[in-house]
Amino acid sequence: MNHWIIAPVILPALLAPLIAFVMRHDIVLARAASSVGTLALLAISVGLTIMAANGGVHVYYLGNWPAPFGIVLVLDRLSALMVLLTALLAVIVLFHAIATGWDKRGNHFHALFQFQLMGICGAFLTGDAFNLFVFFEVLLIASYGLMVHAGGKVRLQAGLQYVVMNLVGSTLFLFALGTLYASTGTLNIADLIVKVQESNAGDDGLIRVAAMLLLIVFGVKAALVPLHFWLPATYANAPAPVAALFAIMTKVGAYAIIRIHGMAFGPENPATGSLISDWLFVLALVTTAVGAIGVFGARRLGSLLSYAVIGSMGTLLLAVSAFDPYAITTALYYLVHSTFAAAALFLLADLIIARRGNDWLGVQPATVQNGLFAALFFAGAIAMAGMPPLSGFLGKLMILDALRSPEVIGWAWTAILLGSLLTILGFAQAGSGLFWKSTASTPSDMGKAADAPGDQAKSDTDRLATTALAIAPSMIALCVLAALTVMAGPVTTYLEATSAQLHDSSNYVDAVLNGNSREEK
Amino acid sequence: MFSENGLLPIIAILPFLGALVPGLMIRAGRNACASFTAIPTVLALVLLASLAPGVMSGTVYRAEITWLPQLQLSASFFLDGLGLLFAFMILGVGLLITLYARFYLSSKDPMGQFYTYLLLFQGAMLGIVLSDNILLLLIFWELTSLSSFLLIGYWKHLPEGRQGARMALTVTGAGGLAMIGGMLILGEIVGSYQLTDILAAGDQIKASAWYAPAVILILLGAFTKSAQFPFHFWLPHAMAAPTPVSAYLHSATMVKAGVFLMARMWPALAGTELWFYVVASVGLVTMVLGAVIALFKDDLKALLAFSTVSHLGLLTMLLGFGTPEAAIAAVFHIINHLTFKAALFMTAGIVDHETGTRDIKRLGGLAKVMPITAAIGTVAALSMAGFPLFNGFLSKEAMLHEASHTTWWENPWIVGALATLGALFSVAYSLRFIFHVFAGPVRDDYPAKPHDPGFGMWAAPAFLCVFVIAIGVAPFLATPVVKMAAEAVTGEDLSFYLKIWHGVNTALLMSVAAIIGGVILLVAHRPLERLWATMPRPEAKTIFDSLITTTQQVMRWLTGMLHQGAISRYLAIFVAATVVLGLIAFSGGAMGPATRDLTPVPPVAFVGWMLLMAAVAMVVLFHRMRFRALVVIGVIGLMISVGFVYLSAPDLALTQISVETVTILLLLLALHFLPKQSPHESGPARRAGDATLAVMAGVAVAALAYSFMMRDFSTISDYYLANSKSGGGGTNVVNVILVDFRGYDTYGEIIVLGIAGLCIFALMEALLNGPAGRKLRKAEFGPDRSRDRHPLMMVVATRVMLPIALMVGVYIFLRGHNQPGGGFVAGLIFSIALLMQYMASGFAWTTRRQRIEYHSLIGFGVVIAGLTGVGSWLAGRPFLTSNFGYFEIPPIEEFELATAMLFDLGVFLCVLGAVMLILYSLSRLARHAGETVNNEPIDYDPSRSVQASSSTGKGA
Amino acid sequence: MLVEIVVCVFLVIGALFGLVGSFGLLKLQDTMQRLHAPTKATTLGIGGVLIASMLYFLLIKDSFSFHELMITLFLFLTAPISANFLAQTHISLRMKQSDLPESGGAYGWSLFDDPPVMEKPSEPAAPTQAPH
Amino acid sequence: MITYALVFAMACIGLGLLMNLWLLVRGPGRADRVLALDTMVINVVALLILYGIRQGTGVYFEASMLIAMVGFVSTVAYCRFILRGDIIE
Amino acid sequence: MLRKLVPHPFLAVSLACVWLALVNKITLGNIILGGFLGLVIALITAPYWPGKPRVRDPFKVVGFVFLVMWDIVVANVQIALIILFKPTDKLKSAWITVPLELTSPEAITVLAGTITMTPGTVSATLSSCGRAILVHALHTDDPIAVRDDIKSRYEKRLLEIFS
Amino acid sequence: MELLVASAVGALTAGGVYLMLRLRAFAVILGLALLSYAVNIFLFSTGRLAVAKPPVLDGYTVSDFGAYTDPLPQALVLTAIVISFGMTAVLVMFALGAYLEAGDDKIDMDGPDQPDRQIAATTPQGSESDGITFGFEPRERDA
Ligand code: NA
Ligand code: NA
Repeated sequence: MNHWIIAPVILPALLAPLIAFVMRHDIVLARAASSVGTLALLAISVGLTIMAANGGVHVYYLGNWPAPFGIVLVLDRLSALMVLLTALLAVIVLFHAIATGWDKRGNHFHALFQFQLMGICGAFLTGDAFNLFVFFEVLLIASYGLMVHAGGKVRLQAGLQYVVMNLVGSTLFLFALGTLYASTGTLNIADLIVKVQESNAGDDGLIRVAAMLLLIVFGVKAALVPLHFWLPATYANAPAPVAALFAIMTKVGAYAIIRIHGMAFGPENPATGSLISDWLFVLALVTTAVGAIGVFGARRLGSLLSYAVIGSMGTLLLAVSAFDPYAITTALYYLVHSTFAAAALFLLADLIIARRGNDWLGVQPATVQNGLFAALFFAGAIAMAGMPPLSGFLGKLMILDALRSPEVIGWAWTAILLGSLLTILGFAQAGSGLFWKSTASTPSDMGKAADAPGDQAKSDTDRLATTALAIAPSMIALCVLAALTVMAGPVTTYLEATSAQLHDSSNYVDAVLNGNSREEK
Repeated sequence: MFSENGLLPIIAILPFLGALVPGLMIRAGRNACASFTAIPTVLALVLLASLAPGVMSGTVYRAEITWLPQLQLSASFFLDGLGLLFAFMILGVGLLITLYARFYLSSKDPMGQFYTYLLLFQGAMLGIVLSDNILLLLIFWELTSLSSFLLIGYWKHLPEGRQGARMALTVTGAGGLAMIGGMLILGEIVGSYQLTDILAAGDQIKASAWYAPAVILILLGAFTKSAQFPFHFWLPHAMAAPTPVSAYLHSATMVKAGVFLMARMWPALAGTELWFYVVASVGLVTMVLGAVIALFKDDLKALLAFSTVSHLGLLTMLLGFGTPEAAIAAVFHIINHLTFKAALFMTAGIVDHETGTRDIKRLGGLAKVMPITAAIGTVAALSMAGFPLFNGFLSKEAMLHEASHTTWWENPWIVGALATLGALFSVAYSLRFIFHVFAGPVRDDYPAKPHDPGFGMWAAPAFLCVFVIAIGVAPFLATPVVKMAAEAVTGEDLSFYLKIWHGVNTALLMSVAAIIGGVILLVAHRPLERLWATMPRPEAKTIFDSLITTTQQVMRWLTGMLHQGAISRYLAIFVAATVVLGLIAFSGGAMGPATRDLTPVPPVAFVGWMLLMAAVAMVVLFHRMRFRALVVIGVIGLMISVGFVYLSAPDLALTQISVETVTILLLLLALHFLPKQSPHESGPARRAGDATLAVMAGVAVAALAYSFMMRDFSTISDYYLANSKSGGGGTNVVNVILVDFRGYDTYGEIIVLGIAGLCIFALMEALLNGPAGRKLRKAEFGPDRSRDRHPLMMVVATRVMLPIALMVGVYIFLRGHNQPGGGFVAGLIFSIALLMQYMASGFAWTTRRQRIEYHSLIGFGVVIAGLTGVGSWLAGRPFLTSNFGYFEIPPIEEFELATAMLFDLGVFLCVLGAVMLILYSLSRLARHAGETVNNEPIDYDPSRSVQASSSTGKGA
Repeated sequence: MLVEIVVCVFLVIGALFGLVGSFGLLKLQDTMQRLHAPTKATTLGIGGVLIASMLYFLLIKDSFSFHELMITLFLFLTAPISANFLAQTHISLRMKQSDLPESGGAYGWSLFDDPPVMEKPSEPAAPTQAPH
Repeated sequence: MITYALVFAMACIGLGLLMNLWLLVRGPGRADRVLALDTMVINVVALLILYGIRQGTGVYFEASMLIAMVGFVSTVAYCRFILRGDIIE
Repeated sequence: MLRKLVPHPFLAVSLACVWLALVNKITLGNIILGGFLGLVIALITAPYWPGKPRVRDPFKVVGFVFLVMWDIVVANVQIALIILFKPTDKLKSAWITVPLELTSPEAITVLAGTITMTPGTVSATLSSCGRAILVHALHTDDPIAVRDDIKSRYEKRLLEIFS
Repeated sequence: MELLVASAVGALTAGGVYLMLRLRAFAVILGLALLSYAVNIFLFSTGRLAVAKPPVLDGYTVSDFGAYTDPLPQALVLTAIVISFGMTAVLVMFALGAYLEAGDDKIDMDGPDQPDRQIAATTPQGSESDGITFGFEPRERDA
């Protein structure tokens, strides 16, 4: 058995307490440890992705108990991808937090950050439904702490709402798991797939309820309307690096739907039929609309980005709702894209807000480095709104391409295309309010810089140099998007194989339940 | 051959690569910047020129780079006649604009940005005309919208610039999105996104049921881009851009993209009734409307803008006719329009630049002071008017000819008549441009002192005028180019000659009528203007603005209403959605009959149930009396624990009751700061609504629970019973599951607790350092409190209780694997024991006796549990594999040592640390609020005071 | 048989005293009076039941069981403290110092009067050291 | 016979619990409510011991012991809250 | 040294007994384990019990315990009768101040506990200097007699037990 | 018994939901506490009810699975209890923090787009009203 599979969980889990308890008075040490740990996580996840790429389903039997009795970790292409995504995002976010000093504004940032990573990786890797709940809780509670990092009235109020909403979600998760266990007698996802297929028709009602409740639970995380209400206030008030990190949190919900509903409760399942698919489609449609409407109506940068995230989740879930391999492929591509797009924008927004002093979207005087930030924001907005040439456009195009069945095409295309329009307009308005006041007073402006006296230009250059570290993480996120665009073909090929692997659940079931990688006890 | 094909992507990418140049070169000065900006354009032109002979001879160059095969999106380019023509136009005019802009832009304008945007835009346009993949074309299409947004909004300080940019983006962006839909449908019909395939599949497309939606959607894209009625209104507002931008966008590029697309798609889409009636009609209306409005515009650029609208209408109409002759006319007019319109815009720019105004009413007589400019302007304007010997005349004649031969709705003359009307107005505004700007006496009230600009500025329009005249005089020069492009449009071999004189025919008569009418209109301009001013007409910008504003307000209202911040409403929606969706799910599936009998209910159990239900009712009814609610919560916890005992779950009972107690302590600590009562805030209607929802949720959950409790099921649990002792080394199966079978869950769970401790500690620190801390320091206490802080009896009882309680904790810990108990409960018992000590002797006194930090306890706990798991790696086993054995110390009986126990120790430490850290944090808040620090365990110790008073003399 | 009777007697005694204790809570009118009732439940009520349990396991189940003593220990240790606290609570909520008899010394009852200042602290009043 | 005695005893304690509930509902004071809860805890402990006798097992002993212990702690906490506001000072 | 290691020897022994009660069996192994745990826990908890009560005569403790137990039984019956049969309006409750001679906190606590555990009286609070105890009697015609009874029956014995 | 358990779960859920929908953080905390009781019993009941069959093995080998109740849901409930304890603790602290910063314990706030919701760039600011009084309830009067 390959112990590296559990490394993404164990590494942060051991590192976090050390940071919290040994290095809590030494920010430099904590930063170093956290950075090294996160980079190591990235390296490990690259390794795992390579390992998963051969198409095998790798199973890790915790406690050496056979499935479905013990808990298993399952490394397949999807979970490897998600872990890789998390690690990469984490590196970006962490360096932003360090460069901007966010991590110093409260206690225990790095410890909570590592715990957050542990929770997320754990949720992606687990092959057990109840263990998924546990890791949801780990990632949630760490996110609570990160959400109110540095404190403040509004942030606390928003944090409180975030906690309450998620506690209700967690409670519902338990109701759902209970119903599932009561009808199938198992918790292992692979075993669930089998049991649900074999289930006696008399339990259909229970299984359907369980599937629906799970959809709602994951819908809360994935900001599916009408369960999305927590998101705008949370994202708009969370510390920027945290909001950026949260870009992966909504994806946890989407992942769970893909994993559990896609594999166990898809349309081909007699008990649930098209129940989940239909409702997910309807709700995702509304989500797309709500997000776009919110973007267009936003008055604050924070809420603009929040609604953009909601809209992107709607689009993503529209693709998921089809539950066919190509649609899932497109959903995964869009998932990767929207994670980095959201992260880039939240990080940029942080830098912009820090220069402007507020995040109000009215026309205001320009600030230092206006042009640079305008350009970066423009790139991020293009990505987020799904405009060419960045990955957002390709993602949307693929999703449109995937949603062609006659029942959905009209609604889905209208929602996505109109949604894009509103999003573009919202961003255009925001951008022009934020950056287009006047260039005359901006010393770092390129045109002026050329004519300006040398000292002036030099001092501006210095200022630019001092913030280069702070800008780098957002730039990296944008570069990831660019890479995702250029490499769209190979990436999609990988994702195609991923969704094919998901679609043929027999491999998964076989690997988990009959796997021979378990050692004899 | 390969190398020539391979040039295509290079040509397409050159402007984008070039876009990096200006930003770098601007530091070397404005001339260097402009020169280096021109380099990629020149290079692209040269490469293009090297391919031109091949294209002229009928070769179609192709290049394909795989990009996203799953979507059939590839970076594939092809170059045919139409593409070549447009590519030349784009690059050529681009070069001229680069030159012109160098002298036009002032030193305050950030030139680097300008050229970057310009090259981006140029690249996007070039991409459109070179794409062989309609998805790729879409990408470039949307890129033109984006980059034109930047160009139009280039003068950021002008509100009109910002608004104009947004309007252009809105309209063209929306059209672009519609076009995405159309293109995807087209791809679906043909089964390929390759343009060449699509162009070859015209019959298949036109026969498809999806033809109409595809055409409509694609045309929406083309019409918005080419400013066709009713989407024409954005174009004049885009004039807020610097004139080089207008000259570029509105002569050769942006607006021509729509025309290009219609021409490109001509073989695939044109020739049907639908196409004819939509495209030709829209074009016709646009042509006339644009011409009429243009006549009454006083702003030079506005006049030109509406004339552009009109000419685009003309082109659209021609393409709508669907005949090869019309296509030829269209292609020819595309070239001609480019030459005179670009020249005219630049002229207008020069006038503006030199006189400081573009208002025709303030101009006139410039021919004398700016002869070169006037000459250029006049030539171009005459061409626009369609006067013979200028190129505009030729294509206009062709247009009139086609119009006069077109029957619309069984009416043979209406198209011709309207086309003539359009031409007539066209003559009128063109002449107005000449006469009201250049002719007449020199005025003395120009805002600036006008004179001809330097060569750099007039060179470009003059160069274009050469073409205006050359083609006008010798149209055969243009024949090969027009033929090449028109054949590419129609996909047929065409043979024709472009010539000046076709004899006296209908078209000529129409033309003459137009010129005469135009002159009359110009003469009667004053009264007509007054008439125009009194005419009610919808102002497109107002409508658009109010549309956008209203939409935005509605969306703001909608968003605000949905997201008003009231989590109580969010949760109500959440619950309602859950109940409804749950019911829908449940009702759609069968539910088998009960397979189990009801378990009998002894009376005592019933009593317990009554207590529980009564307590729930009380909490709900009295929740505003917070303390009372907490007491009643205690009853609920107690009853649930007893229920667990009765229902064979002793471990649950232990855990429930200890967690319950700690939770209540926590709530009491918090309630100390909070208001002790909640006000009445929700009205009866709301309470009734909430109660209804609550009851629905309750009934749903109860029904769900009841329905599965009455049915048997098979579970994996027998395995745990069978293997608990042999495989896990313990007889308490629940504990073995927790620390072994599902130890990983427990590992996650203690981490949750540890994080909770961290979160709370971090938050407490943040609070103390913020305004809350200052508020706390100013806190006041009520006067009524008991004076007895550390009651003597309590202190003494605790001294006895503490060791016993710790002993109980150890006992519970050690037996957990085999009997109810375990690390978690033991941790809680330790915590409760310590808490008792805190309650009795106070925080400060007790903390001073604390030897281990709570932080470290959590850390140790998590690390020990983790390392125990990792330890199994040493044996080559997976994480958390337990190992156990029975360890016999002779006098002490069988004493089990399982690694699971070490894991449980981690659990124990973590729980203890977390609980204590949480309570510590809360009581630190209280101490911050001015609690005096106690140094004594008892407020007053009678025995010590006796000793003290008796030993005073001894000076102890 | 005799054994069973003994066990039963203890059970019945315990149960009756437990019931009387709870009944007293309802019957008695004043909170201070009510406070007297549960002492019956804790002493003879629980005591009877615990003795019954020990006897039952010892005599009928043949297993010597005395861990019931732990519960007795806890209850005897804690019940007076609880009662004391409840009495203080009641006094502080419902009574004034003047409603109570004099304490007979220089200082009044601890609820209302601050304690005398300790003449000699047992250890120096160092500033509290937070453990963190 | 023991069975009957146990049933009788349980009935008595059950009745006692209902009486405690009544006091809890009626109050009138906070002290009365805490008193009701405290007595309830004692009755529950008695009930659990009776249940242990009835099942002939000691497996429920820890539960009763713990309930007795934490019942005390919460009573004290409730009282201290009323008396001092801050239960740990 | 030894006193530092074994600060409360009596407590350690008691804790060992507690351990035996908890495990519910008396074996050599458990006695050793219990003794060990008793020592450790006594050591750990020593800081929380700074002063040490000195018990002069352990045998008197036993006598006292039996006295109290007997009083509990008798008083329980009396009070049960009062509760069951006496109309509440005929109850004569009284507050009684009992001046204390005991000074050791442990002794005072034992006295107060005894007062409470013997039904009919509840100790309510101490004076803030610890020199008097406030007792509530459920039903008495003669509060002075109750006070004297407490002093002579319990406090006197406790004074003998605790030095 | 099943009816009692189901109705208890239902009542706890209903009570919990009702309290959760109130406007004050404290009521919401109580409501979530009730909900967590409800879900714990619900989860527990998925193993079906059994009286006097605790999952503590009598001997070393198990021959009759029917002699024991289902241990798995119990373990799950234990995990759930612990987790919800941690969550409750955090919730309480958040509620307290929000109360101390905002001056009231209302749980609703303005929508994220309201003008006064602009977040400050660097240091978060809370309203700095007067210090609070930890109001003790007035003395009880006799009913
Ligand atoms: Na346990
Ligand atoms: Na657990």
